[in-house]
Amino acid sequence: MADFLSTYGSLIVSMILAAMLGLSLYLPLMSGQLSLAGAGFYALGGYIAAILSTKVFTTYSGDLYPVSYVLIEMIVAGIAAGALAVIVGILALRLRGVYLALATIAFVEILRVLSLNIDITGGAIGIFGVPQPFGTPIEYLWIALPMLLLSMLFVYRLERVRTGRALIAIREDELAAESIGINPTYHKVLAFMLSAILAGCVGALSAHVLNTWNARQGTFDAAIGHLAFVLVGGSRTFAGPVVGGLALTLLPEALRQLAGINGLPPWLAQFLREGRLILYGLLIVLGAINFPQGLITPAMFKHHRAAKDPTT
Amino acid sequence: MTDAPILSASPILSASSVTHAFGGLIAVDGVSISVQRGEIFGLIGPNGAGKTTLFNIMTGLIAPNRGKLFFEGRETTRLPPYRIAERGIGRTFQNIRLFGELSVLENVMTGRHTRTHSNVLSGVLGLPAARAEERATRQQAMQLIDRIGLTDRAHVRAGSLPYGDQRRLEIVRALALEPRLLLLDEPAAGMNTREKQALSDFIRQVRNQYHLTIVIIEHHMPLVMGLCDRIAVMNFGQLIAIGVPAAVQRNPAVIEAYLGSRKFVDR
Amino acid sequence: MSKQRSFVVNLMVAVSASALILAACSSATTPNAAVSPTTAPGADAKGDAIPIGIGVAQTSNVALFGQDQVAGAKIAEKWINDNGGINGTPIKLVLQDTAGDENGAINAFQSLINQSKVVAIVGPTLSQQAFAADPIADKAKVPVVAPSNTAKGIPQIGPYIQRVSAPVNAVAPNALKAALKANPDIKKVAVAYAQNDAFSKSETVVFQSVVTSELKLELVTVQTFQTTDTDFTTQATNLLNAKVDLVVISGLAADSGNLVKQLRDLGYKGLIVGGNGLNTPNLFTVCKAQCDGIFVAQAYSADTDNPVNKAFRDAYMADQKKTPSQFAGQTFTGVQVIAEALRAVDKKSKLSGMTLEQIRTELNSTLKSGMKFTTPLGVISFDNQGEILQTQFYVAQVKMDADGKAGKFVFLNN
Amino acid sequence: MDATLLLQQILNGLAIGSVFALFALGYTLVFSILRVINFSHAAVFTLGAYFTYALTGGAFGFNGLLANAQLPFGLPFPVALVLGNILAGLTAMGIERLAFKPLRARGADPLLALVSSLGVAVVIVNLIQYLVGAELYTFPAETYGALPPAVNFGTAEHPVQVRTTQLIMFVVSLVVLIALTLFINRTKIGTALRAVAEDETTARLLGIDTDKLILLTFFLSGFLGGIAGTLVGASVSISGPYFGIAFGLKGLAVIILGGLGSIPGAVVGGLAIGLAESFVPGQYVAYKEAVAFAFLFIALLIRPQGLLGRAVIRKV
Repeated sequence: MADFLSTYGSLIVSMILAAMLGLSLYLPLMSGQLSLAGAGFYALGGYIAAILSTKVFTTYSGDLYPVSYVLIEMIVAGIAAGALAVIVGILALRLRGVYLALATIAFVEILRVLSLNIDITGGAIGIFGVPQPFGTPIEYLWIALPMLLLSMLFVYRLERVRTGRALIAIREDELAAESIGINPTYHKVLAFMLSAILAGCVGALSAHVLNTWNARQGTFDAAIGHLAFVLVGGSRTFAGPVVGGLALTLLPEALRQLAGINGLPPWLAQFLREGRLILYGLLIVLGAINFPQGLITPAMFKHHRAAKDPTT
Repeated sequence: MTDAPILSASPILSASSVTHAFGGLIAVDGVSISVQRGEIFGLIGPNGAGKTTLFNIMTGLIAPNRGKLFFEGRETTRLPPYRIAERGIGRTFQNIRLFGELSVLENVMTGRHTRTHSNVLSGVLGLPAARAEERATRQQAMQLIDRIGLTDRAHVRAGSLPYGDQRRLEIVRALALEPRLLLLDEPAAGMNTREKQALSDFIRQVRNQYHLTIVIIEHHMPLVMGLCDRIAVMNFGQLIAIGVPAAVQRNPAVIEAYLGSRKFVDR
Repeated sequence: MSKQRSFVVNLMVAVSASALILAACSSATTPNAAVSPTTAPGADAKGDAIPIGIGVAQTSNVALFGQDQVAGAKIAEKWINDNGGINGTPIKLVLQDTAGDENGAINAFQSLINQSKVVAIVGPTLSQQAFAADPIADKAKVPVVAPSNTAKGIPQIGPYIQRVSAPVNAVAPNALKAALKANPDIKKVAVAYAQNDAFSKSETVVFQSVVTSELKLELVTVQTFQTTDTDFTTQATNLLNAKVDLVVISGLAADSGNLVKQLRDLGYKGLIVGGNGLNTPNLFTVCKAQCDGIFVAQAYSADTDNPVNKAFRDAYMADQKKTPSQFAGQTFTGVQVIAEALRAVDKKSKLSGMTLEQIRTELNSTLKSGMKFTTPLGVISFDNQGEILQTQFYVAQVKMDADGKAGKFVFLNN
Repeated sequence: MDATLLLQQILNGLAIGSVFALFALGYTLVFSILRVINFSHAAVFTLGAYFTYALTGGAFGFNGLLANAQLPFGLPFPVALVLGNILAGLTAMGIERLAFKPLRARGADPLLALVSSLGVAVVIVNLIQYLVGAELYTFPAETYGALPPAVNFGTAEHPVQVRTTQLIMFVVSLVVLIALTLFINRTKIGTALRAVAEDETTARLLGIDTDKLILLTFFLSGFLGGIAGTLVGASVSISGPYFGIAFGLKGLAVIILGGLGSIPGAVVGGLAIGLAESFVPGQYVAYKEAVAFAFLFIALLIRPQGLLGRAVIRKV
């Protein structure tokens, strides 16, 4: 078991981070807004944590970086990302559908080029030597797991209260929502901001998990990856993005491990090693085609909900 | 057979010379209407006469090119739809617009958005005030659902309801925001005679119970004639007649409009 | 699709996913089932091969380098085993693809360290990846020899990190001096670099400071580009308009080659100095005849005169039909120094009697002991921080055949 | 000096802009018919270049499964360009069958096509790498015969140098664009294509075989994308399996800027971004990558439907 955890500690943590990034993209999607800006806020959060931990919070006792500092960084990152999101959101959320998606991609690209050009972000090399609050990667679960559970609980609760219903109403029919008094801009910006806060916090933690941070973290590719988490996992319930994030992060690594199984014919082992991304792509295609609703659909929970609900 | 309308001196809704054009097509052309508090006001006319556009202008979905709108004496001309809803105008749509993935109950609870205030944090954290509000909202919504006999289907996806139930649900969702003015866009479309009668009774009931003013677009003449206190007739974007049902029915311009367009189908 | 079916299908996916995970776990234990974490791999009665990890980018957009690194490593494996292995015990490479990102590097390193139980790792390909993955190896006390991480700060990541890739400030200036020697009239200089590449960014800083501070030349313009760029007309036009006598390019082979090609197409006649990223025959396929005359500072020369390099070069030429690149040479060196340090450790006390931890620690301290290695890079050693102490650097000038089909680096005496 | 620089920048911008336009047209054609963005388009761009390279008799490198492979014949470049990109077009048809049609048949969320086509892109890129490695490939110098490397449009004192490959890029793009416009506006199939783009249901009722038209659209899209890839590959070099990715992103900016689904919009957008990039002043060239997107972001805020897109009327 110890062996397992030391081998897969980083992977498990990155799976959980991915699940949260999926959730972050799911939040605006609750109100029907496909925003890919999350990758930009993720990058921003990472830079904030990397800069704070290497340049500001440099005095602490002991070998390990205090966990409390990490939490402070996450709060700062969340606030900064949330504030930026309000500005970007007010500008961009007038756009709909693909236009919004592309405008947010433009935002991500602009941030990336900016981070390559300004000094504080370290250009292409980025910021390295981000201090470690834990002795082994798996211990990041102390922060990541509660964070995932809390954000899941948050979204679960959100879907069942006034604000969440308003978001879903906007997704289902924006005009009808407006005509019963729901302010769509306010709610879209709110969801966008919540999404940015989560992405910013995840970025802050990721900078520690990765030991380093650079401009390659928040890119178009990353944004599309997050989208795949949601669409493969399912976009109609918060469990979808979580499962999608976990599964799609695990998949290439699981394929890597398959290559290591003893007794495989050499050509197959070689294919699994070097061509595993071919399989990965193929599985994404097949997943999309066979599960147009995503792996997890609300219908899967409805049985339980109907049976348990006393008001029925 | 109609209840006596509770008329007051000042109109609850008034439109003055409202005009709107889509591209070159003038959909609403200088329409001025006043709706009195408490009345059931019919809006009829051939397809494409501009009735729904007028509704959309009244509820802020479309901004008029010219003209002004007043609700309860305050101007609403350029307000966004949600502000107008907050002021107390509820509406339904010609082609039903429910939140299909939400349950019947959730649809009606969402209708109470402007009457509730808990914010995202108090809601998610389940603070006592938010919980109490949520409970009250649920109760009020269930009462409304009771009225249309959907109690046992409260947890069904709204999109999966039969057509007639969806129409009724949409009315109830609009009622949930406690409007003082309710705009119904062809609420009886697709219903059979018996259902239409029941709907007619239901509309009258809610008007009396909640002291509502109702404006209704409807093609089914017996329903309109029986239900409405006053009727306005539109054709090619213009108001061609207004008055009590009997007078409107005899108006030659109205007869001409319906015969001319050959769209006067008694559905 | 009925709800029931979708549920069944979902269930099937869940099951097969867990099967994958299980497979992953089982493979995690099977290969080394007999080896407990505290027993050395060489301790088995049958004298199992000693595993050395190669964690480089075999996929992704840096695979071009990774593939070359794998080629270099494989030649080293064969060469060492043909020469008696580690005093009789063969070595065995374990390859793990890091892909081009940080997470990939971390996962590959974890797998090599914990699962394959390698004694040391050669990798990763990019400096950015090194900043992510090296701390993990360092914490696990597994020696890393970086074959191509030239950014500032790599050996300082920790005591278990060393590199055979000389940092840029050691290599870069030589080429500028060679260019100045070729044309002493150079006054105006322009610099162009790949902005999104960590190495190029470090290198250009060195180039620029040498140009202005050391050589006292006028730096007229600094142009940037991306390694993914293909169209360089803007930069080329800007460079031409600056009317410079020398253009200094820091980038990777593809983009730099394209820049050179477009610059020459548009009529640039001055000299060109290329950074270390241009030090690969891959450059020739891009700018062909127009590569001719580029000065490139090199940490590796295929002409280095020692038997190790000769063996390496011959094997590489037989395999790939071209002269070896610096990437292959440095990766060969990485594997070679690990093997030779292991031999030294084994001579002091038998590897088979040591735990894996002891081997790793001993290996690391032997590497850092100042021990000298005769490698394709010349005679090298490491300082106590893990930085390479390389005695020979080279400046080569590209010499292309008239038809532009083949070319070579001609080494200049400096 | 200033006038020549201006002319120089305009020519540079037009050359690369015309390729952007060509590439973006492929995106926009598919979008106009299916209302989805085909993420595998950039991979087809790459594939077209590889196909053409192979058909000209180019040899592959030492890595990958097909190490040292080379066709026993070498076609002249113009022939290879057409044939290679017919192959690219056929591949795009295959992609439609594999990744788009099954989703349509199930009435799935159009967004899902983003994911399935993304999966296809991952497969293609990695397949290329697995088969022929990550090496760079360059078309032989004699591709364009004995033409000089550059043409001077200015005077001897004030040269305005344009690379021959840029001119060829521009001319070929122009020819293909004109041919496509004629095809769409003057032929029966073109009319049907526009009808489907306008309103698929009505077109189906009118007896148009939309399924066949969708296939044709994918073919055209792949053909155009492949030509764009080949032209860039011939002008510079095929820089490995990820060759098209940067173009993929920029192509998205182009079609959004021009207006989704608008053919003239793709051309205008392509030229606009090409010109905008070439006018980035020397000291700010570091920000060149962001120009297209800053441009896009601002343009969207001012005109949310793109330059030549039709305003989306909210249906009430």
